[in-house]
Amino acid sequence: MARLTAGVASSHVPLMGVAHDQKKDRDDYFGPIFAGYDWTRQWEKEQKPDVVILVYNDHASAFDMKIIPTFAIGCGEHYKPADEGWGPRAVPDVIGHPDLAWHIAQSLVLDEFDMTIVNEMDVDHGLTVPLSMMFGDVAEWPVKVIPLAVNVVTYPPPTGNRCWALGEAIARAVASFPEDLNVQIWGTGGMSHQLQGPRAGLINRAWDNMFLDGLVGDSDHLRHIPHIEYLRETGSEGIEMVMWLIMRGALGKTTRCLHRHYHVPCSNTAIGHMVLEPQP
Amino acid sequence: MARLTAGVASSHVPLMGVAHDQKKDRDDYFGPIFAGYDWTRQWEKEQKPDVVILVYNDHASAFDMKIIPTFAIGCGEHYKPADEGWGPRAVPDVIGHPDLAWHIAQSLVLDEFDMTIVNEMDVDHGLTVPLSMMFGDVAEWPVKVIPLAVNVVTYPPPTGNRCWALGEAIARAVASFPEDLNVQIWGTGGMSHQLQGPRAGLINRAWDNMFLDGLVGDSDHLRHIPHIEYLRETGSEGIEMVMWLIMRGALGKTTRCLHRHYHVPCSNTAIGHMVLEPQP
Amino acid sequence: MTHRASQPTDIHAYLADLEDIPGTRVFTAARARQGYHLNQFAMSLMKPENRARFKADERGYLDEWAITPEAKKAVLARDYNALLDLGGNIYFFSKLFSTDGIAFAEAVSTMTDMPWPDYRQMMINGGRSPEGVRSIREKR
Amino acid sequence: MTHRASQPTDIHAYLADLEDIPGTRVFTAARARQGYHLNQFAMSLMKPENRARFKADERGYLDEWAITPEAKKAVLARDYNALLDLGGNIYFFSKLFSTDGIAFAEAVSTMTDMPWPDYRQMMINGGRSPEGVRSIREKR
Ligand SMILES: [Fe+3]
Ligand SMILES: [Fe+3]
Repeated sequence: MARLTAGVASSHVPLMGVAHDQKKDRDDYFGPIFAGYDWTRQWEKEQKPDVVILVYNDHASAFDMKIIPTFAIGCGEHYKPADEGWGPRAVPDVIGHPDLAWHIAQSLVLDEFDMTIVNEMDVDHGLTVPLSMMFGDVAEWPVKVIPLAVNVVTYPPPTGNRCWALGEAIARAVASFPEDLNVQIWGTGGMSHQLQGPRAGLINRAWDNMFLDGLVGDSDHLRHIPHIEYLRETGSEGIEMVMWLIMRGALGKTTRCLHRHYHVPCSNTAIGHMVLEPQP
Repeated sequence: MARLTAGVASSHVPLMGVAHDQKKDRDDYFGPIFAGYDWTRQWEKEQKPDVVILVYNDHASAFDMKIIPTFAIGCGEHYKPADEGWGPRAVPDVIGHPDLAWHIAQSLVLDEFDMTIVNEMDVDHGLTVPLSMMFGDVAEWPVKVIPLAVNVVTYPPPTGNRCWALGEAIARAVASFPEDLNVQIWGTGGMSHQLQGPRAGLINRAWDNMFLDGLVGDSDHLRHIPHIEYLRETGSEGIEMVMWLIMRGALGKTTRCLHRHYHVPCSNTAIGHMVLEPQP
Repeated sequence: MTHRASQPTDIHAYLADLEDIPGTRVFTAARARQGYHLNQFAMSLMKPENRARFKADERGYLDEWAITPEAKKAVLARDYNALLDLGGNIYFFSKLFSTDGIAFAEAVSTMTDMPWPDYRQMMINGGRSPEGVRSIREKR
Repeated sequence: MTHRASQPTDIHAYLADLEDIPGTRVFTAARARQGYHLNQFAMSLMKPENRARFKADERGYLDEWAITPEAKKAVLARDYNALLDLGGNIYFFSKLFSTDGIAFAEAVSTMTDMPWPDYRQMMINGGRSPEGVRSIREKR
């Protein structure tokens, strides 16, 4: 049976991708950001996951105003990096895992989640930056990826509770897949940041760390945080953190923290990164 | 406040649209089919609904294999009839009600339904045939329409229970819209039919009438019928009847039947049509 | 607060049941994947210019699509049962019925063991009974 | 069996709260509708050929879109606060930052009362504090 072995949380700031692609990742500005991922790169080499369920949001790249899915699961064979205005990132194409993706999609619909199935799309920095952070400069990504795109652009995004519940349902679906696969789930985006208006540049170190604390152990209080609290406390784009709750929900009742990293700033954003293990 | 005043169920066989458009609707074959809608056409003239929430399925017209939303709500200004292979039907464009549609869409997401919002799409016979059946030959549709497209093509479709619950949530959303509007909800598709394979042509008069009976009164047993029962008893395309449960769920605990019509056949299909009123 | 569905959600049992219906290919993920490009070809016939090109040179038009020789043969022969076996879906292929200018029910009848006039008469007589074609394993 | 959400779902109260944050325009349905074509214009810059055409003749390119004269003026002036007021969304307009070859943070700084070097230094110093900019009505 497929096994959900770990959860990874990470910011996905486009500038981290730029720093990586331009090999500035060890300079004075980016060094402290990337150093926090060294542990994880080594750990991923040892873990050798077969598949990553990569929860991210599309930043007006694959989906425009014409169609806005709340939860879209990628069931395709492969995905190209999107051209977000400066040409696509020169990173490998993302290879899907349609067998597992379709299994999860079918299971989630039976479990009364109203999924949108996507077979063809480009993937933007929200998905490719975490891959670079976790695997570095590689000729091919060492995992298959199931993109799970969440609407956090047009309001309302899904509630924290709904995200957590989706994670729980994903865990049930993975556990019923007959092939023996090592599966990780990643939640990306955040932490505090605001990219718009006179309030831009907002960072809330205390709140972010409260959120990181809340991901560890057996409490599920984070699922009840209303959207307005993310907006007030962590800036208009801090809402991306609801996507971390899908990852957390998938890990079951109790988690253990293997690695934690927090740094301010990268561009406009507080970087947060955490590696979690489900505890039986 | 907006008021959900009635529910209408109807088959949406393309051939009914053809008969209507070619003015064959009173010949020997189609006469008995269309006669069952005369009562409703008169009733709609008296009711003068402002908006219809029209639950239907897209038959591989607006959505192809690239993207398959489970529940898609149309929030656009207008929709054109789709070209399904013989040119678009010569019926009026469908005019949306973006204010109410966005209100419902936002409310449903808060209510933890994972909606896909669609702003631009063509609408196929699943949506335009019921309009012709209820309003006849008109220069403009006398109502605004909110299309609600349900995936019943690629398996699994949403469960009957999920459809019913969506209807309940739609009713709550309509009731919280501040403008005074007379709103109807229509559930379309069905009844028994199979359009494929050696078993094509299956009709189940007894089961269809059991289903019609079940829509009336205060029982909610229909929501628990599993997909496999629709498939075995009513043919592979009978699954469209889950869409009627969205309409039924929206009408609340108890319904009263105002009109009922059943006829076999139209093309490959058993025609069912019912008008329901919520009972306080 | 944990969300649970209203019915058992064992997808394996669910999918096994779908294969238990005589003379029926339910459009599951497996079929959707197998028939992906075949169905996209059929859907392309929603554009009048594509219908014209297809009619002018069916074989040439089919060669533009990533579909197997077997599937192309089945399209050219309008062998709809073969197309279902190759992952074709009837709503996609209704665009081909329409391109051919054939009635939906007549196209459907070609998948049964009845000529069109007999099929049409069966429908007028009340359609095919579900008796005996509900389940392969339960023989009912 | 009736499904109910985990939190109150009064959309009116929910939307009112979203307007209570100082210096922030949350991308609600109202803004998404107002800025529809403006955002679609910005998104069109994902194609290199569109970027080239826009750069060659900004005004002419803008005239191809169903957007107001006011919105066109705001685009030409790169007045991002004005664009937010007209329903623009920052993820859509990031395609314009990129077309201009300007860093995301620098473009963002133009919406604040700080010049870019000061904004950059504020971020290095730990960013803007949420103190006093959480709520208009609660003054906290
Ligand atoms: Fe992001
Ligand atoms: Fe239909």
